[in-house]
Amino acid sequence: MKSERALEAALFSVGKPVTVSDLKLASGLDARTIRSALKNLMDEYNSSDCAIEIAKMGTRYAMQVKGEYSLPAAKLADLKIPKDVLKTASLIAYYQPVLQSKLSDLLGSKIYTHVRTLEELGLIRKKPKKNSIELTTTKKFIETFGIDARSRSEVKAWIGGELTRKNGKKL
Amino acid sequence: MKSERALEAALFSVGKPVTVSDLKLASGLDARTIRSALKNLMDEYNSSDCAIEIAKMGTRYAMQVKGEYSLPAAKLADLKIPKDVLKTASLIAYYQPVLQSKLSDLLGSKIYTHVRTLEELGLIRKKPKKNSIELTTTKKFIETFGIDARSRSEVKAWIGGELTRKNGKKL
Amino acid sequence: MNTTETDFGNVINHLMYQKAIIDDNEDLQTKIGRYVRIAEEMQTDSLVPSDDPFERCVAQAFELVVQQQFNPWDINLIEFSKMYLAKVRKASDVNLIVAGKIVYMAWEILRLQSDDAVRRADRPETCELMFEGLDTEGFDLFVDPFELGGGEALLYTKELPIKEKIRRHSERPVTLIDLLDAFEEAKEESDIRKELAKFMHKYRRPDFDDKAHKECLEDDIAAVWERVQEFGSGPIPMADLCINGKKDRITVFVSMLFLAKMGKVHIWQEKPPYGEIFLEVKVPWDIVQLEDAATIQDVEIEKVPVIK
Repeated sequence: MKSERALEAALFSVGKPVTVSDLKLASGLDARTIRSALKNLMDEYNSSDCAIEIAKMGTRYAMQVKGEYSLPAAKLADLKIPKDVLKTASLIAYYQPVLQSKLSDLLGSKIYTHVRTLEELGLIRKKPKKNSIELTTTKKFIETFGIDARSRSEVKAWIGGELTRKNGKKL
Repeated sequence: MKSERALEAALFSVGKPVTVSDLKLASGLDARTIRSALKNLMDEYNSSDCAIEIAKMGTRYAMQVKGEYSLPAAKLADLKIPKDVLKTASLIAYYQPVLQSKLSDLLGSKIYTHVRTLEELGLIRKKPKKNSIELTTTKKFIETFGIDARSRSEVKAWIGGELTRKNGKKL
Repeated sequence: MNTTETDFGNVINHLMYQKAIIDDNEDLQTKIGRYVRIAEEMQTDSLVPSDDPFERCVAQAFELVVQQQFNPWDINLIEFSKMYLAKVRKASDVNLIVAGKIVYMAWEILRLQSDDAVRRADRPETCELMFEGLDTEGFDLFVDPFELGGGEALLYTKELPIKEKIRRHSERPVTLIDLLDAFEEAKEESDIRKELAKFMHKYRRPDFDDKAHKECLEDDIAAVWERVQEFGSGPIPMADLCINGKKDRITVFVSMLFLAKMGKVHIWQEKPPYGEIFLEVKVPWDIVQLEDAATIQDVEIEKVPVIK
C-alpha cells in the first residue's frame, strides 16, 4: 500500500486536524516518509479541481472542504448538540430563572437528561430552590450562540427580541 | 460550480449515508442532475487509486474509506463494534429472521451481550417469538456496513453472495 | 338485534367456526371455548361506549388483552394504527373521547408487549443458572438441530463479510438560528402538552370524592360492618366476610380498609403477599355504633395500627 493512500485514509477518517505523530501512530510509518507523503498528497489534492483539500495549519494537517464549496455541505451534518436538548436549552434561556419542575411540565420528564447534558456542556447552571432546582444560562451559553448580551436578563430579552423579529409578532 | 463538486463537498461534510432528497436540500440541484452527477463521482472515485470511495447502499450514498485502506484509518476513527460482536452480527444477517435461542446454540451465551450491544447501536431489532426473541437487521445495519441492499432479504442475499465469492463456490 | 350485538355476534361466530375446524386439538378447543365465554360476557360490558362497529370491534379485541390477560403479541398494533388512521382520515366527525380511550388501550397493550419482551429477554440468566458449575463446552444435548446451510462458514472464518465502514464523523456547531428554531418547536410541543393536560383533566375518571360514589361507599362500609358484627369478637378471616363473587370481595376489602382507617378494626395478613387476611374489631364491643362508620376520622393512614 502506498504511504500516501494510508495517510489519505487516516486524514479522511479522523475528521479533525492531526499532527505527524498522530499519523505515525495510525499508519506505523516513520516521520520522514509521512512528511514526504503528506507533501505529495497536498499537491495532488490542492492542484486538482476536486472539492476537498489537505490543509496545513501550524503543525497539524487536516482534510477539509475547499473554501468555495463549503456552503451547501453544512446543512446536512448532525448538530453538535442534539435538537431535543437544544429545545430544552432555548426554553431555559427564555424563561430563566426557571424551575426544573416547571420545565418538566412544559416538555415532559425527558428534560432531566437534557439538563444534565447542558450542565456538562457548561451551558446552564443549577441551583437548589424550593423543592426543585432553578436553572439559568451561563457565560458559555452567550459565547456558544454568539448572543449580544452580558447578563442572564439580557439573554432573555435578546431571545425575546429575536423571536419577535423572526416572526414579525410578539410571542 | 460543477454539480459533481458540490455533491462531493456535501458527501464529505455530512459523513453519514444520505439520500438524493437530502442532497437536493443541501445543494439546491434537481434530482436528475444529482443522480447523474453521483454516477460520475462514483466512477471517478471508485476507479482511481485513491483511498476513498463513494458507495451506494439501497437508496443512500456515502463517502467512505475503501475496504483495503481501513487498517490505518481504523486507528484514528471511532469504531464501535468489536470483532466478536461483528461475527454475531453477520450470523444474524445471514440467518435472519433468527431466534436468539438458536444463535445462542451456535455461539454460546455470550451472544446475549452481543445482541444487546447490536440493539443499542440500532443495528438489529428484537421481536418476541415463541419462547425466545426473533432477531432481524435494521436500515442502520445496511448503512453501517455499506451494504447495497434495501431490505432484510437483500441483506441476507448479499451476505450469501459475499460468502460464495470468498469461498469460490456455491454454498 | 342492535349493531353492537351483531358485532359481538360476528366475533363469537368466528370463534365458533375456529373451534369447529380444530376438533382434534383438545388444548385449542378449551382455549377457544374460553375466548367464546369471555366474548359473550363482554357483549354486555365494553370499556368503550361507542356506536361505531369498527371502534367496538377494536375495543373488544383490546379488552381481550388488557382485561383478560391474553397474549399482547396477538395484537398487531401497526396494522391497527394503519386501519384506525385510515378511518379517522375518512370520518367527518371523530369522537375524541372514544379515540382517546382506544389510544390509551393501545398504549396499554404496547406496555404489556414491552413487559413481555423484557421478561423473555431474561433467558440468559435462566440458562446460566441451569448450567451453573457444569462445563458447557461441547454440551449440546438439549440443542435442536439447526440447519446451518451456507452460513456455517461464518462460524469459522476469520475474515467476515461485513466490516464497519469508516466515514468522517461530522458535527456542525449550533448557531443562534438553530436555537431560535428549537425554541419555536419547544413552544409548540409545550402548547400541545398543555392542551392535552386540560383535556385529560376535563375527562378524567370520577374521583373518590364524587358524591354518588361516596354515598355508595358508605352503604358498602355499613353493610360490611354489619357482617363483622354478626361474627362477634375475635379474628375474622376476610374470606368468611365475602358472600359471593369477585365484586363482593373487592367491596369487602375496600370497606375493611376504611374501617381500619376509622380505627374500628385491626387488619393483618398472615403470610404476605398471598396469605389469608384477617380482621378484628378494635373498639370495645359495647360501644360499637353503626353511624360511626360514616364518619371518617382525620387520622393519617400511617398512624392507624392496621397490622396486628
